[in-house]
Amino acid sequence: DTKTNSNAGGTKEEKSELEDKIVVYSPHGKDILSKFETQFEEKYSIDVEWLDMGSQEILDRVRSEKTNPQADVWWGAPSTNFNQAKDDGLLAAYQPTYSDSLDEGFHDPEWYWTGTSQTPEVIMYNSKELSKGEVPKDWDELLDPKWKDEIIIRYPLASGTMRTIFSSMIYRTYKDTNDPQEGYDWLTKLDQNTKEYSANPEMMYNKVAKGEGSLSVWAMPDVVMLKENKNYPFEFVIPESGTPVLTEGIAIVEGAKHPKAAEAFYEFVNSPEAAKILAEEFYRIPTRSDVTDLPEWITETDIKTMDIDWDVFQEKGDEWMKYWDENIKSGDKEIKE
Amino acid sequence: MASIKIENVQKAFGKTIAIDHLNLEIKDGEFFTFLGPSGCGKTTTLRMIAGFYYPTKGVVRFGDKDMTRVPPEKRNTGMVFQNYALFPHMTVFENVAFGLRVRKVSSSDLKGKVLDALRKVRLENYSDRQVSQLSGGQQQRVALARALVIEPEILLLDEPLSNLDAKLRDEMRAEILRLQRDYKITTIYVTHDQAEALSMSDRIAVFNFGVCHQVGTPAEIYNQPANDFVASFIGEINLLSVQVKSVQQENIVVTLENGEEPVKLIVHNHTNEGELIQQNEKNLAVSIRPEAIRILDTVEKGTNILKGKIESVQFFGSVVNVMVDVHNVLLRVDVLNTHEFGYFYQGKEVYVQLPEKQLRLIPVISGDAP
Amino acid sequence: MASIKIENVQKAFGKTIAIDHLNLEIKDGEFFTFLGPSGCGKTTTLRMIAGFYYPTKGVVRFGDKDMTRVPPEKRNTGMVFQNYALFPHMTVFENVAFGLRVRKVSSSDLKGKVLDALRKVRLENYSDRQVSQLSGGQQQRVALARALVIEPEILLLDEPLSNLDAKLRDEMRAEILRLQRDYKITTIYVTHDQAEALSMSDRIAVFNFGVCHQVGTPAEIYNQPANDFVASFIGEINLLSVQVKSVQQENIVVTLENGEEPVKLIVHNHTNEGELIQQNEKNLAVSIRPEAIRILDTVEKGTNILKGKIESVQFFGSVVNVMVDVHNVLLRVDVLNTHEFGYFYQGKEVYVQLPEKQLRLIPVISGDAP
Amino acid sequence: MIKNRDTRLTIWLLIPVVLVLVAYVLYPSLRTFFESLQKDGSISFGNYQDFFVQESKTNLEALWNSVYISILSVLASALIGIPLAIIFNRYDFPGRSFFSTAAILPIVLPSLVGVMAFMFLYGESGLIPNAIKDLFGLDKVPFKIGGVSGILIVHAYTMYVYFYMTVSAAINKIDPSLEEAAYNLGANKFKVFWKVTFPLLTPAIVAASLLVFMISMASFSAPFLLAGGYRVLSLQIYFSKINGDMEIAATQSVILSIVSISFLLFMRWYQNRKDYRMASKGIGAHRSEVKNPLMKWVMVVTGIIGVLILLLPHFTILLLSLVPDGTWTFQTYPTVFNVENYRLLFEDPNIFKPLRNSLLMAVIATLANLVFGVIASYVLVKRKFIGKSFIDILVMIPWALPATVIGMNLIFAFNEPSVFSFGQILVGTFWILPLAYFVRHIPLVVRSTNAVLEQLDDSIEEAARNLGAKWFYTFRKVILPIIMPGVLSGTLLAFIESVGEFPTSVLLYTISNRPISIEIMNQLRMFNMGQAAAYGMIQITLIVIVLFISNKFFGIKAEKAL
Ligand SMILES: Nc1ncnc2c1ncn2[C@@H]1O[C@H](COP(=O)(O)OP(=O)(O)OP(=O)(O)O)[C@@H](O)[C@H]1O
Ligand SMILES: Nc1ncnc2c1ncn2[C@@H]1O[C@H](COP(=O)(O)OP(=O)(O)OP(=O)(O)O)[C@@H](O)[C@H]1O
Ligand SMILES: [Mg+2]
Ligand SMILES: [Mg+2]
Repeated sequence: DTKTNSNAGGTKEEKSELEDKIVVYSPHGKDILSKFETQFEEKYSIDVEWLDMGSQEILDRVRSEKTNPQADVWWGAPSTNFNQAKDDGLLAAYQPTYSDSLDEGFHDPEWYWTGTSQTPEVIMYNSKELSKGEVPKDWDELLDPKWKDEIIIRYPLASGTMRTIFSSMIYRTYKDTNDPQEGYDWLTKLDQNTKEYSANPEMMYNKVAKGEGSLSVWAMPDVVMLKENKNYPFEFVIPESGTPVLTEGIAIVEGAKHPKAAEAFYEFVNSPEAAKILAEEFYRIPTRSDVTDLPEWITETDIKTMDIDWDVFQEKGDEWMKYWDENIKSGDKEIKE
Repeated sequence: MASIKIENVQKAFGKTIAIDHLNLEIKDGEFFTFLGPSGCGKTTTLRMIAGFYYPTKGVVRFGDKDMTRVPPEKRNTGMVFQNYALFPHMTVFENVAFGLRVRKVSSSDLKGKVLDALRKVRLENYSDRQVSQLSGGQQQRVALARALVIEPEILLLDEPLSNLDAKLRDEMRAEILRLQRDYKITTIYVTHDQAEALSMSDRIAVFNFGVCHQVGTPAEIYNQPANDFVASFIGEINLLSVQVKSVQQENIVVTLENGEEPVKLIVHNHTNEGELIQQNEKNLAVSIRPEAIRILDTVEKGTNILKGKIESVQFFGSVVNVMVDVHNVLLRVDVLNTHEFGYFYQGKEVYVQLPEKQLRLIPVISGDAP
Repeated sequence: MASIKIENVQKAFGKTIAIDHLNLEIKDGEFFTFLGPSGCGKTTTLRMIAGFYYPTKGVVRFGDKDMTRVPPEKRNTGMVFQNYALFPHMTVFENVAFGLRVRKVSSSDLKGKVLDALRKVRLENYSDRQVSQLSGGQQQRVALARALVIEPEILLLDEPLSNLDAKLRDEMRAEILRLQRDYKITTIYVTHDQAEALSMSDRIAVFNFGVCHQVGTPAEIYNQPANDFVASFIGEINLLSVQVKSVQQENIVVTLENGEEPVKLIVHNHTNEGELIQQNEKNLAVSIRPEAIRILDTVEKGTNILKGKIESVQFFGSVVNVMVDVHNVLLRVDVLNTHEFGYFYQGKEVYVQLPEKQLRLIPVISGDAP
Repeated sequence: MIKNRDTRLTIWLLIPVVLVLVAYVLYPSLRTFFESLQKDGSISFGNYQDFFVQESKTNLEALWNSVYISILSVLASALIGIPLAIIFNRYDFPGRSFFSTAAILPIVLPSLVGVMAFMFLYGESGLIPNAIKDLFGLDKVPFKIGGVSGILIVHAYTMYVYFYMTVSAAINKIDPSLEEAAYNLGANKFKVFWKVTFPLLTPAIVAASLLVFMISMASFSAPFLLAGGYRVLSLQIYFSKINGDMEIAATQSVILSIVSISFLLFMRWYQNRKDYRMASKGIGAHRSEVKNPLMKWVMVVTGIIGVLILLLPHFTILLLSLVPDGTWTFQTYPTVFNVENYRLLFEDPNIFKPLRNSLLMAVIATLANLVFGVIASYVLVKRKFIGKSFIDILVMIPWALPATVIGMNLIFAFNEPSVFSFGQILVGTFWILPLAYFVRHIPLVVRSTNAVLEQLDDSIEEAARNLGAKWFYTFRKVILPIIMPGVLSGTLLAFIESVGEFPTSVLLYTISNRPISIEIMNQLRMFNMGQAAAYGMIQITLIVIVLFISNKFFGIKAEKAL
């Protein structure tokens, strides 16, 4: 059913040049990966091997394997991660056939990566504990003392999502003042309302679901997925003032052992059909402008994108997070509980 | 100090009966020895006195007090274990002080007492040593000091010398005796070494298979053994199966059962021989110690002189052991090493005399009678 | 079978010299014993013969072959270790078969030989047992069988009986002797028990501090000790410091140094006494064995009869040990237990006779001279 | 000549031992150390300076937290392990042998799932607190674990086993006459315990403390999942590495290693200060029969309750594995039970691959451990050579190094070709994980082998040689068979730990060797709690089967390994 895709290079002649195996590193998890593995293998009879782990871990791993790359494709990570990898010379440039259908912000200027989906960050809440009317409508409302000990946050240092949210909060004022202090103050107040920093997302979900806390901030597709697929009592609010929208992308690893097959996979997973499957089954909002018939939750939702210079994020992000970690996060948080 | 009374005591472990109907009285200040082969119940009895085992039946008294179920820490006995059981993590001083500390003796008194005890066992210069740095003999003396310093009423010693070599044993034996006499303490000594038992004890109890066979002074035990087990366990002995022919006022006439033509022996009628015969004891033997037999070069006048031939000669230092074949019975004869070397030799024809006073008629209780 | 020659051997561990200038010759088929106190170098010498140590200097020969540096597995000696060193994971049979398997003996031969060896040590019914299921004495016999089955030229036994109790020891001693005579194998036996050494050996070497003091037959060692160390290590002895007054053909006259007016003693002039005096040995003593002294009730005619008083009496079973104070010198006298009980008692006045032939003049080498 | 021959043999045996230790223990550690000296392209101690003078003191805080948690873990584990060991080895009561075996069950609990099980059991929304709350109609849950208390409880639960095992062994070796002597001198039960029994257990307690301290210093899963933002050094290393700050990670590793090694040396010194060797011959312990029936029932009940508590996490995992995903989200108690998770797992054609990988790698690593352990231990115990204590310390180092550091070391050493990897790059290949498992378990196997070899009388070997056997024959036919049971119990423990190994796996696994623990972690990451638990159950079953078979058919007891 994907035969209509003429760009993917699925013709017989090309196929003969492809390597017989491809290695994918991806944080997308078993469900997505197995699905695309089967489909891709059906189409090309190329053996797909994948390793799923956190995006930050992928960066680390690709870095340690620099002298002896194991992966061909890196699928899924915020663009900031890709930019870092690009700077470290870990990626190979590739301009896909669908390059025309990508907006400016959805690809690297030199085509070291391209975006596959966009991830808006949202305020998420437990719909059993809170009604739609009560919940904060914007970031600043989270600081209201009435939410004290109601907020559970995923420990941000190891999480791309949380880093993005926290960095955006600083960036909102930083872009005018060139001073992160105001943002730090904001985060300090958030810290005062925060009940706990969870070591990993599952823990955070579990705690919010069971009502240990009722609010969190997280990525929209995940919230939808939990609600729809896993029966979690979750709902979300898109902050009125605007929210950072992460671009998740794909890239080919520099020195990949199976470059041709990698390109085939690269094309394959961002074909309109694939994008549609991802949107419908896995709640990912496509980057391509030429995907039609998207589900309602995408078309109905009005997202106000925060205007962000991702280069500043990349440049300052580590420093800000380090500052937060060392100076803002109250040390007794975990002991207190 | 105290006397100990063991009344009708039985001790069973599951189905094995380790001690059966034991009655003993140990007098105040006495040096009393339990003697017997391995597994005969010596340790069990000692541990009942110390309180580590409770008798299955019967009563243990110290003086008149019933102690049967008093826990060990309340008995005020001092025990020296076979392996000394010194506390390896303490110094010599601390080991000896342990019992005093438990008794909350004030620290000034304590020091004096401990050093005094160490002086008594001649270890005053070793008080700061770790016990592992002591030789076996020194360790044993620490164990003794530790037991004595609490001034126990009763001192219990479980084969304290069995790990030592011969020289050290001799020394320690003297040491223990000296200390016991000094402290005048009621002492029970467990051993399976008969020489040790004979040389040290006031009285001895001889055990076998949980039964006490004889209680008496060393000389009584040695010279008037109650039966063939006691006789052969205590030193070497010649046991001759005999049949009683006639009983007279002074003497008893018996014949040797040796398959040949019967040989007549005259046995002095000690007090208990008559009783034995009256009790119609079937299994009787005549016993004589190897050192009591005289070897003669020529036939002399006298009773019980028999002709024989030397089978083998073994040299043991002070004693020479001569085996003499007399009418197909092998007699062991011990003579002092006062003759010239080569005086006795294999094949030499000699006469042996079995003095009638040294011959004793005793009951045979063991299955493999001689 | 082979003779063993140890020529000028020295063995040092770091700075301690365990064996110094040792010369020994052990004859073919001989039962030779190393005797000496703990730490004197017996084991070290034995291990040099077995090949576990190499001499620092000197040569070890079997027959005429220099074996000094031949590895243990090529020496064809059979060793019985003090702790038996049986292989715990093998049955009795496999233990004994081990040496034969190493030698690649065909399995039919092997079975015969092993069973034969087990029969010799009377364990034919135990061949399938695990060694842990055997008693100490049985284990020792397995160790013996294991050493004998390879038909070694030399059998080495390192205190094989020191772990056993007295009764078992006696049995095992007889067993070892019997087997040694059967196999007619050159045997070296290490012990610190003098009674064992005297009763078993053809010849004995007495060691102290890495030096061999005397080599000789048991009787020679006992009756003609080379010096006071040998004399007092082998059995009990009375050593009296004396000064030589005059030397005659037959006799030597000495005086006892006891602080009082000098007491004259007459000593028979054995062969080596004269030499000693000629060599101008300063430290001399007169030795006499306790059993050689006679106790008399009244003064008799004869030489060396002295008046004394009984200090103490100790009963050892066959022997009674009487300590007699003679002119302030304490003499130990052993008499056989043939008198009635109570014949000797503390404080009794007696006469002692020191037979002149039994008195020996010997050099004193130890620091603490008597 | 024979002297030379023996020396030569020693050298031949020593060469492989030294090579392995240098290549896979010393060299990687030095590489890490070298890495830590690099700052801004030049070599200096700058990173260490940063570590200590850093304004915010986060590193110092992490260091302090690690030490603090480790010390508390030692105390908590000791408080559970020592009394249990004493009860089960000193008193005879019905069911004693069952309880004493059950007491080692925590070692079969996979670390990751184990921690999750604890959360589900004792967390704020956990089963136990809520059950109590509902039972007594409370407003709030009466207690909950999390953060430091959570880490501590998990540590105490998983690590008391080390105290239990070492103290059990030691208590059985105490000569009962020592205690009797104390009673005889008038001491009561309390005095006897504190003045005699307890001091004599010192070596065992020291050894266990050492082990627990080092394991908690290195502990990864518990703080990773439980601690939120609580900083411990082993996590800092992981985060530094994830952040790409390799030099910082190396510096932190070196400092963590230094703390652990200092503790090791301190404990060794402490233990050697006094003499605890008992002079006596081996008289077996006799358990006092509990005479007082009340006492007996108290013991039995304590035993049963204890074992139930010990087994609760296992049951929780079983429970979780039976609850389909998405049916236990906001509900206090699960309501739906079926085997859906297992069905999902077994539908995946690749399900057995991680299992196979884990088993295969554990077998490879453990075999290597066995061979290396026996040779190294033989050389260390039975041969004399110069530099023995150095080798001894090298052998112990993998214990002093946290698993994360071992992973780091291996990465630094083998992500470029080196002579020790035969010119290959090992990182990213199958072999790196078996190598890591091997390195981690060197001390375990060598130590347990040392214990048996030390008991093996030299004269056994001499007897064999005296009977004409050459060294190799002797080794094969006599020494090896005798020590094998002891060696195998250590090896079995190493095998079990390898099967569930997580901290080094997470740093080093690749596609070709992904082990069970990583699979479980990935299931967790995709919030498939149920399938993760099902996987956990499979792992537990696997380990229990291995334990059972080795015990039943070969008589090897893992609990005797220490
Ligand atoms: N705790 C116990 N449980 C079962 N049986 C025991 C126990 N203690 C001793 N026995 C048995 O009781 C009998 C007597 O043992 P005991 O220890 O008193 O012997 P012993 O005379 O001291 O021997 P030894 O000279 O070998 O020390 C033996 O048969 C022994 O096996
Ligand atoms: N391997 C060794 N290293 C250092 N010194 C040793 C060694 N073996 C023995 N010695 C020393 O050599 C001396 C002789 O020891 P050896 O073992 O030969 O004594 P022994 O006569 O067999 O004593 P024992 O009767 O106690 O067995 C002792 O002082 C001992 O300490
Ligand atoms: Mg006993
Ligand atoms: Mg020796």
